[in-house]
Amino acid sequence: MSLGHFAYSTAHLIGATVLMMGFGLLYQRRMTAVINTYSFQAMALAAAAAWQAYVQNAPHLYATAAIALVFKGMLVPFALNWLVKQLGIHRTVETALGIGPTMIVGVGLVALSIVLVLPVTESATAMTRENLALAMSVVLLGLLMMITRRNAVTQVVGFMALENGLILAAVGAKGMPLVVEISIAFSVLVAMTLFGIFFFRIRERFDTLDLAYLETFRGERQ
Amino acid sequence: MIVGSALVSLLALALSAILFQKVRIAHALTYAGCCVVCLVLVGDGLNHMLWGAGDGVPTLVLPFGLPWMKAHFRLDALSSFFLVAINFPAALCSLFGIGYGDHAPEPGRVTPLFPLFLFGMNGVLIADDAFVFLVSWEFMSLTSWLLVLSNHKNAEARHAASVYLIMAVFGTFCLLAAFGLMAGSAGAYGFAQMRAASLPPLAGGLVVALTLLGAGSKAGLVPLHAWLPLAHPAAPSHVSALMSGVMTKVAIYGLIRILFDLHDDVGWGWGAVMMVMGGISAVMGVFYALMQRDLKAVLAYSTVENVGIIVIALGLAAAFRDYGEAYLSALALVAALYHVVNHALFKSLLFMGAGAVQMATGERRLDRLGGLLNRMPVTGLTVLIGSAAISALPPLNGFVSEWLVFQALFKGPTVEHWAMRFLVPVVGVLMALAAAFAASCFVRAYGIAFLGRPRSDQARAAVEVPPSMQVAMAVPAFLCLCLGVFPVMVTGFIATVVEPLAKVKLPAAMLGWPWLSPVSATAGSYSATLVLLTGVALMITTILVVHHFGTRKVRRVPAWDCGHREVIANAQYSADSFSQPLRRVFGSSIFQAHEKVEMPPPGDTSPARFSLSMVDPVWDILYAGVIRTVGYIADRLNRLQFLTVRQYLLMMFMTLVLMLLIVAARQP
Amino acid sequence: MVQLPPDLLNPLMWILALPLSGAAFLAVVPRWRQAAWLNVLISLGTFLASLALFSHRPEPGNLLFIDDFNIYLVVLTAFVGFTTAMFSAAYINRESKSKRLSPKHLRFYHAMYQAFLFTMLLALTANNIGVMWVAVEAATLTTVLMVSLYRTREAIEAAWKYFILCSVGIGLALFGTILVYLAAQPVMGDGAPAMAWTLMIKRASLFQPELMSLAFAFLLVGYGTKVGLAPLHAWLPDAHAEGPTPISAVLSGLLLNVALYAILRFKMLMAVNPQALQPGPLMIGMGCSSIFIAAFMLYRRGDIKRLFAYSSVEHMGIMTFAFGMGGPLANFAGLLHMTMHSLVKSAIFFAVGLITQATGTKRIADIRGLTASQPLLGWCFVVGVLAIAGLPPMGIFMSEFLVVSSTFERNPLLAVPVMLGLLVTFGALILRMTGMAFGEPSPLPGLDIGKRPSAFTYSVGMLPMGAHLLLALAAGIYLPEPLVVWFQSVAKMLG
Amino acid sequence: MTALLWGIIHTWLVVGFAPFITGLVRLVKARLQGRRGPALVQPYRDLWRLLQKESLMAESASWLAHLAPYLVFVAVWLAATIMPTFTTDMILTPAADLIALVALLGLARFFTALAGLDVGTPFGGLGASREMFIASLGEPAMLMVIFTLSLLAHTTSPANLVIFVLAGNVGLEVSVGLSLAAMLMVAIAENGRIPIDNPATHLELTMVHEAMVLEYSGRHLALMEAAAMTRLLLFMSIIVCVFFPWGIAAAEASLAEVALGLLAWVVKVSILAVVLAVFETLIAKMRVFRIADFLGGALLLALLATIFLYVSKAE
Repeated sequence: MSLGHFAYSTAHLIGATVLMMGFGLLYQRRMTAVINTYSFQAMALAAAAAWQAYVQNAPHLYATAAIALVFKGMLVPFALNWLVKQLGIHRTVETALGIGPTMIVGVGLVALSIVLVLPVTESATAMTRENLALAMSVVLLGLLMMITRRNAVTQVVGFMALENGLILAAVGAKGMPLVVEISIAFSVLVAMTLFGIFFFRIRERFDTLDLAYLETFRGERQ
Repeated sequence: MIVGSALVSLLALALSAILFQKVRIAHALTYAGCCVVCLVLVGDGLNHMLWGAGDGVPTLVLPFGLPWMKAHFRLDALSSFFLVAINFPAALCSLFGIGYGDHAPEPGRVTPLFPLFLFGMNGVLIADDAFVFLVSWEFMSLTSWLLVLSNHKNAEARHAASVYLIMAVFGTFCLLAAFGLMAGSAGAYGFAQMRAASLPPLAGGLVVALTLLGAGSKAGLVPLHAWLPLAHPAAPSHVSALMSGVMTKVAIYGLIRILFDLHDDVGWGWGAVMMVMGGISAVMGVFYALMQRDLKAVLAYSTVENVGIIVIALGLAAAFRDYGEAYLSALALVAALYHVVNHALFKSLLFMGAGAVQMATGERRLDRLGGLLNRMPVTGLTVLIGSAAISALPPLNGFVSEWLVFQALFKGPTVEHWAMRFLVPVVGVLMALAAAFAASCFVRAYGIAFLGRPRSDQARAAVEVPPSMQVAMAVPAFLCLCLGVFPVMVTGFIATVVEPLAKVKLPAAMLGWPWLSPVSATAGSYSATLVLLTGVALMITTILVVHHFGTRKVRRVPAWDCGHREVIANAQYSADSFSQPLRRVFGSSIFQAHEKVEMPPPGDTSPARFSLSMVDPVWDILYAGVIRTVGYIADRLNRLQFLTVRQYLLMMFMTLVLMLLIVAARQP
Repeated sequence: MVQLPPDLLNPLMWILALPLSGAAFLAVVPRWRQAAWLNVLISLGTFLASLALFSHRPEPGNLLFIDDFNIYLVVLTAFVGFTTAMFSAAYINRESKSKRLSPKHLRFYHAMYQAFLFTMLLALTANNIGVMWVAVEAATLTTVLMVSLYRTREAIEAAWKYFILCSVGIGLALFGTILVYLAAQPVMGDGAPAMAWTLMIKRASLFQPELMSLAFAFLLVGYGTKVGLAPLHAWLPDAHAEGPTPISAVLSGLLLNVALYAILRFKMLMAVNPQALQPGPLMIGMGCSSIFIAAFMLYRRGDIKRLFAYSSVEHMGIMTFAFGMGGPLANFAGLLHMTMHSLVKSAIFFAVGLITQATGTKRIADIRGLTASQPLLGWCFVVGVLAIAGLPPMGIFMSEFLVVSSTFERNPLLAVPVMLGLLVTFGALILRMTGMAFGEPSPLPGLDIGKRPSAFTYSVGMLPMGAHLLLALAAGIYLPEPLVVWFQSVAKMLG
Repeated sequence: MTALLWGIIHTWLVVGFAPFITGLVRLVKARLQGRRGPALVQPYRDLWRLLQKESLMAESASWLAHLAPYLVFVAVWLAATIMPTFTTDMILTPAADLIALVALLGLARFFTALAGLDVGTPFGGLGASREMFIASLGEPAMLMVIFTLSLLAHTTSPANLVIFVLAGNVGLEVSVGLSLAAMLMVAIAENGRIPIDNPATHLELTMVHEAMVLEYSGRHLALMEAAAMTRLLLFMSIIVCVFFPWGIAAAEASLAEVALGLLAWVVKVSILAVVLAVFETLIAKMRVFRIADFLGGALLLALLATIFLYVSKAE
């Protein structure tokens, strides 16, 4: 039926946008750009959620969409920008792995997730399947970002991108309960992360509170 | 069942000892209790061995241990034999402990564990399934470990204890693996099922190898012996006596139980391996003993030697059985068991003697002793008998068992395989060397410690130990003589034990009155009784003749010593100087024995210093190697402790990707 | 959300309500002394309520349920929670003397303790895999807050590491959960039924095998991080080492079990699905790597709490290995090991807490001769370590015997790495323990801070340890018949 | 009945005849060295004189020092009674075999060494240490010889061994030759003859056996000397009876045969004594640490003997 097809292509389109944003995050070199890309991704996610709410006519997904739009799309980026100012974090992104290689690995991850999801044809609606492939790619890309970016804020962004992937998968899953609770739970996590960064004054590294301290720590240097 | 109740009472004793450890008399009472319980066990064992054959083999099942398996106990001829062989020395050690217990560094750490140790050992003997066996085995190690730790303030003792426990657990794991293989895929851990089961050759070989590793490490076979000379001397002497004289026998029991009862198709090749291991253990053990300066260390190393001799006999038995020589195999087993009894007797006797010396002088170093025979007559006499017995001198018991082993060994070439035929003489040489070394080792130990002039004030001030301890030493000394003079009494009993294992009936004439002629009527015989009687007759004649024709006057004079009288006691031959020739000849190559004499420059009045260094090749190669390896890996892995969160995330990511790849790989 | 069964007689309701309300209540109790004792009382109540489950087992609702498997974990959790609360009362008493914790912190601590118990019990009793996930995540958050209690740089560092690693892990676990839902949804239809475990297990054989395999990969990594399987274990040693000791005890004794429980629930779903990936080999692999890495890590530890944290990693590895082997015997062994490890390891942490308070240090090198300076404590410590090292007659020997023997039944070669790992671990533990428990005693500065503990506090501190060790000893000698039957039925469930 | 008779005669014979052999060796050596030398009966005179003298005992000596000479002498004597000399039909031969014989000699050595250590003088210790050192190589060599013979004759009992050899079952075998050589070397070492030890030395540091009995005098010394003489005779008769058993009377032999056997034994032993004397005059004493090589060689020869036995058995 036409709506089904249309619904599918639209959902696919939005999901693809989210994925593109994920790549964008890996690609950006400047902090502000990273944060903006993230907010775009969040908004795309909101759109996806809303669309799914409409298609599955599951009203509670609108709540998810709202959370994504308001909290992730606006508050968090704002908070991040504020943090960057407050803590005087470098404006450029520190990479542990160069932009190019990171992109290549990312493509590999996307390929992997597609390979993994492809055989899931029988009885699963194609919609779920494509959605799943996209979501898994986003998750893996987020994790990749956490690993390859040194800067605290970029790593938080990576974590949140990962979470976006999760929500994407969740909203895509037809009639899945608890999606709202889950997105709320995650928002709490994110809030705690930001709070922690601010409270513990994590400037450059996610790794440790104080680089020089790392060696002497852990009571193991007898 | 008497045994059960006896064991329970041991537990009760331990508990009371823990509760009342402040009360001084409690210690003595505990030991007395242990002594009684052990004697009861001896009685029960004898009863089962002599008259128990009629009313079948008593078994017992208790609802302990693994729920669906329960705990099985069984008291067959072998068990009851070892019950006797182990609990009798144990009773003596307990008796000794009554007087000696308080002289342990911290009696509170010894007395409660003593009965528990006995409990563990007896548990091994009556176990009838793998779980009970291993639990008791481990319990035995555990308690003896704590006993070794009883003087924990001393760093060597701590080191010894750790090495000991780790080796013990290694052994247990090997045994566990052996049982696991025997139980097979059915998971049949009862001994009965194991007897029934038959294994594929590979698994069978593994079982033998693992058993040798497991029980061998407990018995102290070279190269698994390293812990033994550290741990045995570190414990209080009556415990050392238990560990050396008794616990090693429990290990031998495990060996026999597994290789001759549960899994009784051991290839002659494995028998040969056992013979070689035994031979090497015998020679190396006694050679180490010959080099020791600590009285108890000498005894501990000589335990390695005697275990070696026992294992030689067992190996022979296995090889003979594999070649269908059931009768010779039985003979070798008899020899082994006889030596088990003998060693249990004289080794505990000697350790008790060492304990008495330590109590009287507070010294264990040979070079600080001397002249004790005049000051401690009873100890001196009993230890002399013990030393003569362990040196395999007629008419004492040590000789009988070694004679039997030799007789069995000389029949070795009946195993018609060139390897065996060339092996037997080599093992023969090793064993002969061991016997000869043992003699000089104990001449050295006894001569330096008990004869000559005192080398220290403590030795000069030594006094005889209390009567209870004297009795505890006198009884085994007397038995060493009896078992040497009337071996036929014992061999008969042992035959009844061996026959079910070797599945052959031993003709009574071979091991019977008046003389042992085990192989055949003409192939050599020994009648200790006749020899002794003749000897006595000759002795009487000699005395009569000499005293009739000669004078009986004796005058006490200062030692002549070729004219120049030596007043300094330390000018006597010391332990090191006694062993110097053998050390020069054998030690320099194997043990890198290195003597250094530092002469002071002319005009300097400081004394010349003699220093001696020796290394234990086994330790250097095997143990140090293992320690290095573990340390290396630990250092490499230890970096994981000091990574950054990002790197940890990376590890996580890698794991995830790996998993996903696996999933992807197994997709159509 | 959680609509509880109506009747107030349902013990399940009490089990969850008591700690939840307790958390809220303790958050406002001003005086920490009362708070400590209230904490004990509430935990006791929870424990009694959990005992009531035996007599009256509620019907599985669509959010909560009790079956053979989780009932004994619930009881175990409640019990250890109770004993730990007792110990913590004594421990906190001493800590406050040494002025390390302000009353504000203590109030927070007690509230969090109950909240933590609540989340764990919820995770155990949740019938909905989503709810289970939420509970585990909440458990993470509460423990993070408790680990950072001391506000030292080490504590914050450890908490931070714990927080980040486990959040990511949790995220992956959620993805796995979603995948499971997707696999189930075509069969079970939309909505809650497709997440209700009791319903899923009935028809799990029809689920999409590919999605299930994919899901299990994510779940194993995700929840495995919380179980502390190497190489995902990085957070565990520091979290154990830097938090207050009672928290280390419940972390090792309970939280790890809960995470493993989650994995097992999904393994059961996998097991009934023939086409799906066999979870066994993956778990065996993770188990072996944990055993090995932990075994060698033990040798270079200088911090007593990290030492035993790594030993926890090793033991979780053994359990994972056992459950990976599968089969009634191995599963039995795994369950027994779970129980024994919870009891013994928490007992050891109790001992460690008292030791560190007495000696005033966590450095192994500075602790000597405990059996001489503090006989009772020292000997309990020795017994505990011997038990955890797997010596009889304690229960862990039995479970390890079963693990190894079951491996021999399946595949003797697999037994080699396990036994090797066990031996290496044993060596490390014995060497460290000999150094700490024996030899010339070291001075006990810790006892001079404030006055020595009153006899009452002392016994309250010692009692839980003694109880745990006695239970382990009893289990090692004699397992009561009903317990066995029960374990066996669970083992059958686990397939 | 005859067995008992021969046994008793034999028992006294070995003791009574031993000093004569020693005297013979001394005399021949003296003659070879161009001295007149003592009379053949000199050893008897010495023993008698020593018996008459009172015994001096060091203050530091224990009762062991008193006991040792008797034990040592009796042990050696007992060993000597076990080894059949002129007839195999003796009451005691089944009572013990060659292994027991070696062990009895070991007993004697054990107590000699202890006696050497008892007084607590450096020389005693030196003697004991070296004696045990020599024995620890000599004894295994002797056991290996016995092993070879027992493999050959399937018995370790001397009488049966002699019977077996007399029956001519043993051809001219390499292994027998090798074991004979080994046996000779062991005999030299065990009796403290040149080149191992010099019974006539008076330079303390070169002594082994003499150093141990240094403190003895009077009847104790007499017993020790008698023991040494008996041991020499014992080893000689082992050699002659096992390797050259011709003339030894079998069981229920006639009186004449026994007398012949007796004569044959005396002659053989005397010849061996002369050979020994010649050998000793020809050779020089070796350093203590060379002894290891000497006896190691003996051990090796004995081992080779067994191996050759298999080789010859093989084809």
